[in-house]
Amino acid sequence: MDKLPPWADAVLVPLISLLLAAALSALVILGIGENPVDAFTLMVEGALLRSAGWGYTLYYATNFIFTGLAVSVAFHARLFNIGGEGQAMIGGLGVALVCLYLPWPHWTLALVAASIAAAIFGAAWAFIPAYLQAKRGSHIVITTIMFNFIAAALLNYLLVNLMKPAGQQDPATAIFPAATHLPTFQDMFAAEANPLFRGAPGNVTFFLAIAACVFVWLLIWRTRLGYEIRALGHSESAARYAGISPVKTIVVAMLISGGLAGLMGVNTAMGEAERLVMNSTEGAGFIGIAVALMGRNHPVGVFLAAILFGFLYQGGAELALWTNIPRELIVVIQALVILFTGALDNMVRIPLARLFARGRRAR
Amino acid sequence: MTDPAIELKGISKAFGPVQANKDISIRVMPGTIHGIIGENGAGKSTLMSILYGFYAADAGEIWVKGQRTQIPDSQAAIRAGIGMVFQHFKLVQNFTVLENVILGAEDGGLLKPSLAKARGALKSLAEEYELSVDPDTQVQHLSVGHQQRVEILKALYREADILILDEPTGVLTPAEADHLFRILDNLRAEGKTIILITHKLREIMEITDTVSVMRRGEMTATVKTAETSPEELAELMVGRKVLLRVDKAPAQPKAPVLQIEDLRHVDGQGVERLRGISLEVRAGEILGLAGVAGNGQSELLNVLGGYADATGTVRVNGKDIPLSGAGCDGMARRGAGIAHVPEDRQREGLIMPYTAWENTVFGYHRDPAIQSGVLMNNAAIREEAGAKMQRFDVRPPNPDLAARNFSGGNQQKIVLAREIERNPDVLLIGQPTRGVDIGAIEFIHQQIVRLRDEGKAILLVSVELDEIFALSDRIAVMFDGRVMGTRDAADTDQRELGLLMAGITEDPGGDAFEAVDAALERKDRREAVHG
Amino acid sequence: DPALIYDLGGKFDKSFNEAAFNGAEQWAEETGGNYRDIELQSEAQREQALRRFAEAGFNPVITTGFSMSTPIDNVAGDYPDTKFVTIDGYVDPEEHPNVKSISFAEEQGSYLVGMLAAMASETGTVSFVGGMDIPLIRAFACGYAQGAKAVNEDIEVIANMTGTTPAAWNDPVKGSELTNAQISQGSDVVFAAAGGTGIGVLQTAADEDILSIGVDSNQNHLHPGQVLTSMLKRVDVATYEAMQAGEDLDTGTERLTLEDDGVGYALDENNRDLITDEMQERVDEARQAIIDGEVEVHDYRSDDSCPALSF
Amino acid sequence: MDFATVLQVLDSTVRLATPLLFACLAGLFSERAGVIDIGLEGKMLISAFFSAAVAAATGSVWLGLLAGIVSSVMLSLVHGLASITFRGNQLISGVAINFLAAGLTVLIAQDWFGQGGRTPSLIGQGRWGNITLPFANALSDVPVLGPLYAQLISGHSLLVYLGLLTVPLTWWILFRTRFGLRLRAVGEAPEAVDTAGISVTGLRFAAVAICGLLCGLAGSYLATGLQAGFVRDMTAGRGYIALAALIFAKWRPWYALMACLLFGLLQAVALRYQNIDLGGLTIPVQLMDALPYILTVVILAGFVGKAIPPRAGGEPYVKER
Ligand SMILES: Nc1ncnc2c1ncn2[C@@H]1O[C@H](COP(=O)(O)OP(=O)(O)OP(=O)(O)O)[C@@H](O)[C@H]1O
Ligand SMILES: Nc1ncnc2c1ncn2[C@@H]1O[C@H](COP(=O)(O)OP(=O)(O)OP(=O)(O)O)[C@@H](O)[C@H]1O
Ligand SMILES: [Mg+2]
Ligand SMILES: [Mg+2]
Repeated sequence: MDKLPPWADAVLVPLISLLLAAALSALVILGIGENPVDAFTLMVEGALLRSAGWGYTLYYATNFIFTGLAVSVAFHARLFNIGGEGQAMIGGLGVALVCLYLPWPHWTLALVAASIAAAIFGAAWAFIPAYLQAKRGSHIVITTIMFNFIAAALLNYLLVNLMKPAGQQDPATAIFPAATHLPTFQDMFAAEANPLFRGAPGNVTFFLAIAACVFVWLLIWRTRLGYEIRALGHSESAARYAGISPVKTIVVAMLISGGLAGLMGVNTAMGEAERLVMNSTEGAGFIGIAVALMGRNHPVGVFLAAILFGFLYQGGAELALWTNIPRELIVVIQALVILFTGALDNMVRIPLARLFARGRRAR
Repeated sequence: MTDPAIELKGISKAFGPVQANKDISIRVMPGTIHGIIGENGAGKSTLMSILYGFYAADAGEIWVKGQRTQIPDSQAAIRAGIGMVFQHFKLVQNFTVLENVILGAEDGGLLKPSLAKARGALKSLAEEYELSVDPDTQVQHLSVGHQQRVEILKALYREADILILDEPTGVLTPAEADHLFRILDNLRAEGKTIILITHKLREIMEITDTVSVMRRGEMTATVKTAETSPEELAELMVGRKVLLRVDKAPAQPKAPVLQIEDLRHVDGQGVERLRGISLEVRAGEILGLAGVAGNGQSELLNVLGGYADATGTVRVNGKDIPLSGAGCDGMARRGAGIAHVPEDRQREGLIMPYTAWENTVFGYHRDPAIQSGVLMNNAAIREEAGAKMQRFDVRPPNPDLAARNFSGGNQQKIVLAREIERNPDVLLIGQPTRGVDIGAIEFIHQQIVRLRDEGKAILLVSVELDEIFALSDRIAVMFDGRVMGTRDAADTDQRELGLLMAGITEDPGGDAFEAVDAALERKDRREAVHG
Repeated sequence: DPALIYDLGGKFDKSFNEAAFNGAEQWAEETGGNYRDIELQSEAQREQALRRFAEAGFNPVITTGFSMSTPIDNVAGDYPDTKFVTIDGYVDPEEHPNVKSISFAEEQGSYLVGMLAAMASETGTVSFVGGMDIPLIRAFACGYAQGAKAVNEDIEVIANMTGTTPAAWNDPVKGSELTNAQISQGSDVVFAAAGGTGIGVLQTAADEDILSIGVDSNQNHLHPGQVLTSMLKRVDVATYEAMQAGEDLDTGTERLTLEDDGVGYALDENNRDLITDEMQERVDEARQAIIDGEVEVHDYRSDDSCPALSF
Repeated sequence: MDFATVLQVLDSTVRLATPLLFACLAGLFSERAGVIDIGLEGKMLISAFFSAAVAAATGSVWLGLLAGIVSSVMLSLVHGLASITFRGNQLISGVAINFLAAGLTVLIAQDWFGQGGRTPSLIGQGRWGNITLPFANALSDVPVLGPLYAQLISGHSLLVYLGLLTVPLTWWILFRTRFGLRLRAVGEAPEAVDTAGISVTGLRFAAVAICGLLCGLAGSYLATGLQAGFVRDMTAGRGYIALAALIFAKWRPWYALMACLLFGLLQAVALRYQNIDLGGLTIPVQLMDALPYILTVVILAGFVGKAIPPRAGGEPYVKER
C-alpha cells in the first residue's frame, strides 16, 4: 500500500472524512425537509460566534476530553474501555460525597479533593473489569458495558434512597455548599463593561482537562509506565519477555483510564449542576470512544476532537432551540462523524495515498 | 524440445517506492527442481506470490506449459496446476488435516462426501510419496514438519504438478529436512516441477537441478547446479566474497557461570515440558543446545529468561535465582546478569511498531541510568541507539525507523546489539540466524564468537545443526524435556546427534533417518492425545 | 411571545410533555399567537434554553418537569422582567417573585381511578406499572392503592416499577412483561404511569383481555372499549392558561387538584360502556368528598411513605 | 412458588429469549467469520422501526418483516464496507452503527408519523398472531403436561418457533456444509481461505449479510411480535446482552440457545420479583434490575473464564506471505 506523509495522515484524512460526514448529514437534513446551509449557519453562530456559545462548547468539550483521554489510555494497552459512562457516573458520586459531607473553606481545596475523589471512584469502578480481564480473560468490552448498567442502578439506589433530600422529587442530591462553587468562565473573564460567557457552564475544570492532556502525553510517551503500556498493547508476548507484567499493566492502565473518566464528574457535578443528578453523563462515555479515535489516541488529537464534538453538541442545542429539527439529528451527525473518521478512514486514505504517490512520481 | 513448465517474461512489481521485482525472466523445465536464492528482501517471495496469483504484477507475462496464462488470483493458479507452500503455513489450526485439505476443493455443498473422497485420496498420496499424516488430527497438534506435509498434500490433492516452496526448511530439523527432500525427490521422479526458495546453499547443492540468484529485485544469474559451487553462489548473492565457515580459536573455558540442576517446568495445559534438566555453562564457552523443535529448548530459554515458572535450581556465579513468584521476571534476570536473545525476534524480542531507538532499551527501560527524574531520557537513549546501530552495522542505521521496517537480519542485529552491549555474564541465544541471509549470518556469528572470547558464558539454541556445529564448543541434545547427552563438538557428528535428537541413545545401525522419523511420529501422536 | 421547554422525555411522550404541547397548540390555534418550543437533549441545556429564551424576549417561559426547578432557581434572578413557569417543579416564591410553580395532586386523580379499578375488578386484584422509580411515580401508585382499598378493603394491589434509569420511560417490552406477570398473579385491571412503557402495558392488557388505565392525557382511544379510563393530569390546561395570561401572569405557587379540575379521570365514548352509572356515582361522590376535605388522600411525597402500599 | 407461576415465568423466558437468540446467532455468524459486531443493537433497532413502520402503513406484518430485514442488512453492509472492504476498526464501526440507528429511527419516525419517534400502534394483520399448536386446547386439562404444552410450548408467534429452528439450522450450516467450513475457516485463518482460492471478502460479506438478516428477525419480533409498534430505543441493551450470551456460548449454536434462555430467565425473574423481602431485609428493586448485568459479569468471570474467540476476529484481512 502506498504511504501518506504523516501530516496528511494526521490532518488531511480526518478533515476529508469530516467533510464527507458533513455532506451526508446535509443530505439527511434535506431529507427531513430542512435547509442544511441555514442549519449549519445556525450551529456556527450559536456555538462559535458568541462567547456564551464558546462557554457551552468548551463545557461539553471538557467532558469529552476526559472520556476521550480515558478511552485512549486504555487503547494504548489494547483495552477497549466502553465503561467511561459508568466510571464518570461513579466519579460524580465521589465529587458529591466530598462536596456535601466535608466542609470546605475555599473552592481550590474543594477542587483538589473532589478531583482526587472523582479519580479514585472512577478508577475503582474500572478495577473489577480490569482485574477480570487481566486474571480471568473476561472480555473487557462486555464487562465494562455491564458495569455501565450496574453503575446506573447503583447511583439510582443511592440518589433515591439515601442522598436525596427529604421532600425533593428529583433523584438528585442537595445543592453543594456555595464554598465549592467553581469559577465559571464568566466569573473569570467577564468584566462590568464586557459581559463575557454569560450564564455558560464552562468553568475552571476545562483547565484541569488541559492539564490531564499534558499528563497523559507525558505518561504515555515519556514515562516507563507509558512505555510499558504501549509495549503491552503492541505485543503481549514481547512484554512478557521483557519482564513487564501483563496483569499489573492492564490493571494500572485501566485504573488510570477509569480515573480520567471519573474526573468528568468534577465538570458535570461540581462545575455545572452543583449537585449530582441521575443522568449527568449523558453518553459522554461513548462519545469518548469517537473522540479518542478521531484524535488518533494522542492528547492533542483528543483535545481537538473533543472541541469538535463540543461544537456539535452546542450547535445541535442551538438548532433545536430555533428550528423544528428533532434533537436526534445530532445523534445521526455524531454517528456519521464516528463512522467516517473512525471506521471508514481508509476509504479516504487509500485514494489519497494513491494521489500522493502519483504526485511524487510526476515530480 | 518440451515447453518449460513455467516461463516468466519481464515481471516487474513495485510496492510504493520499493521496486521488489525488476524485469524478471525465468524458465523452469518440467520434472526439475529449480532453486532460487538471494538476500533478504531480494524479491524472491514477491516473485512467487505473483506466480501464485497472490499479488498482481505491474508488467510481464506468465506462461504455464507453453500457454500464456493470466493468474489474477490463487484460484487461477490452482487451475493452472500450481501449488504453493508458503514460508508461514496457511493452515486452519483448529481444523483437522482432512478439513484443511478439502478447504476450497470440496465437491458439492455438503461436507460428508468431500471428506470421504479426500480420506481415500490422502491414503494413496501418502503411500505414493511417503507423505503420511493422521487425517483426523487437528493441525495445531502436529509438529512443524508434519504441518508442512499437510501443505504439500493440499497442493497435491488439488492435482498441482508445479509446486513452489518458500523457505521450507527454515523451521525444520535436519531429519525433517532430509525427509522433505526425499519427498521432493519422489515428486520429481513422478514428473512434477518444483521451485525451491532457500537461504541454505547446502540444500541448493544437494537437491536442485538449476539455480537462479536474485539481488535487489533483479535476476542476476541462472546456472546449472552441477556447474557451480557454494562460494560462487554466495558471491553472486551478496556481491562480495563471503566467509562460509566460522573462524574461531579453540575455547578457553574458565569457572562455571550458569549452573542448572534438576529444572522442571509444567506448561499451561499441565504437560511437563522440562523433566529435570541439569547443565553447566562455563565462562568463555558456547554450549550449543540441539534438538527437534518442541522438545523443551524453547521452554528452557523461557524459564532461564524469567517468563516461565519452574522448580529446581539455577545459579549464576554461584548465586541462586528465583524460579517463580516475585523476582522472577525478565527484568530481574537482566539485573542478575542474564541477557537473552529470544527465539522469535518479532513476537518477543522487538516491539515491531516501536522505533529502533525505543527497542534498544526494551527490557532495560527501567534502568535508572536512562531516566531523568520520573521521565525517560529519550534524547540520550536515541543518541546512544544511533551509535549502537553503527557499531552493529544495522542497515539503514536510522534510529527513528520502526522495527517492522527493518529486514529480518537487521532486526536480529538490533536485538543482539541491545543484549550484548549490556555486558552480561550469561547470554542466552535462541535461533540467532533464522531466516537471515548469509551476509548477516556471517556478521552475527562473528559477534557471538567475539563474546565468547571476552569470557561470557553462552547458551545457544538452534534447530540448525550446521550452526550448532559451527559455533559450539560443547553440544547438549534435548529430547522430550530431557538432556539426552552432552558431547564435545570436536568428538561428535551429525549422525550421532541426529539419533540423540530422536531420543535414541544406542546407534541402531542402518538407516538412521527411518528411526528418527518413527520416533518423531510417536511423539506427534502423544501430543495429539494431550491436546 | 411565550416559549415552552419540554423535559428530556420529549414533546411526543404521549404523557405530560405532550399534554403541554397540546395546550400550547390549542392556544396558538385559538388566539393565532406564536410560540417557540424546544426539546432538551442534555442536562446542561436546561439553563441554556431558559437564558436564550429570556434573552430573546420570550415571556413567559414555560417549562415542564420537576427537573427544571433548580435551573430556574439559578436563572430567574438574572432576568427579573421575564416570567418563568415550572410545571411539576417548585421554586421559592419569596426568593424569585417572577416564577410560578404549578404542581398537581396526582394522588387524588390516582385515587379516583383506583376506585374505578377496584369496582371493575372481578378477581380482587388490581395492579400498577410505573416508569422510572421516583417519588412522583410512587405518588401515583400510592393514590391508586388508596382508592382501590377504599372500595374494597381486601383488594390486592400489585405495584411494579419498570426500572431505575431513564430508559424505564421507554421500555414497552418490559412494560408488557410486567403486565403479563401481573395478570398471572390475578390482576384484571392495570394502571400504567410509565410514559412510553405504558404503551406496552395497555397493549398487553388489550391482548390479554383485561382492563387498563391510561395516564396524563386521555388514552382511552388507544384501545377503545378496553381502556377503563385515564388518569388525567391537565398539563395542557396549565400551559394554555399560562400562555393566555402572557406577560401578566400571576406568579407564586399553584397546586392543581380535583377541585379545579387539574386532575381527574377521563370519560368519553370509548369507555362509556365500561363505567356503569353506579361506578360513576361512587367516584363522583368520592371526588366531592376529597374536595370538601372529608377524605384525605395521602401524598407519598409528603413523607416518603405510603399507608396503602409498600414498595 | 406454584406451578402456574413457574409456567408463567418460563413462558415469559421464551418470549424474552427469542430476540436475544436471533441476535446471538447473528453475532455468531459474523464473529465466526472474523467480523466482530457490537452493532447488533443498532441493527435490531432499525429493523424494529422499519418492520413496525411498514406494517403500520401496509397492514401486513410480512411486508414489515421484509422491510425490517432489508434495513438491517443495509446496516450490515455498511459495517461490511467499513470493516471488510476498507479494513476499518470493527468496534468503532459497530459503535457508529448503534448511534446511527438510534438517531435515524427517531428522526424518520418523527418525519413520517409525527408521534415523537414512535410508530402508530399495530393492529390486526400488522402483528404476529400467536399460533396455537394442534391439540393445545384439548390437552390443556391433562395434569402437568397439559398446561406445559398448552401454555409454554404452544401459543407463541411464528418467529419464536422460527428462532428455535434457527439453532439446529445454524449448527447444520456451520458444521455440515461447505459454506460452513469456509465460514469457520475465514474466521480462524483467512490467509488459508485466500490461498485456497476462495474470496475472503465474499465469505465475510455473506456472513455479515446473514447477521443482518437475523438481526432483522430479532428487531421485527421485538416490534411486531412481542410489541405492537416501535418506540425509541426499544432494544434497551438487548444487543449487548446477546453479545455476552455469544461469549458465554463460546460461539456455538446449541450453547447459544442455552445462554439466551438463561438470560431470558434472568430477565423474567427480575421482572417478576422486584422487591424481594427476606424477612426484614428488602432487596431493593435496583439490585433486581441490575441482576442480569451482575450475573453476566459473574458468569463471564466464573464459568466461562477465557473464552477463546475465533482467532482472526476483529482483524481486517491484509494479504501477507
Ligand atoms: N506487502 C508489501 N508491501 C510493501 N513492500 C513489500 C511487500 N512485500 C514485499 N515488499 C518489498 O519487496 C521487497 C522484496 O521482498 P520479498 O519478500 O519478495 O523478498 P525475499 O527475497 O522473499 O526476502 P526474504 O529472503 O527475506 O524472504 C522487499 O524489499 C520489500 O521492501
Ligand atoms: N509491509 C511492508 N512494508 C514495507 N516494507 C516491508 C514490508 N514487509 C516487508 N518489508 C521489507 O521487506 C524486507 C524483507 O522482508 P521480509 O518480511 O521478507 O523479511 P525477512 O527478512 O524475510 O524476515 P523473515 O525472517 O521473517 O522472513 C525488509 O527490508 C522489510 O523492511
Ligand atoms: Mg521471502
Ligand atoms: Mg522472508
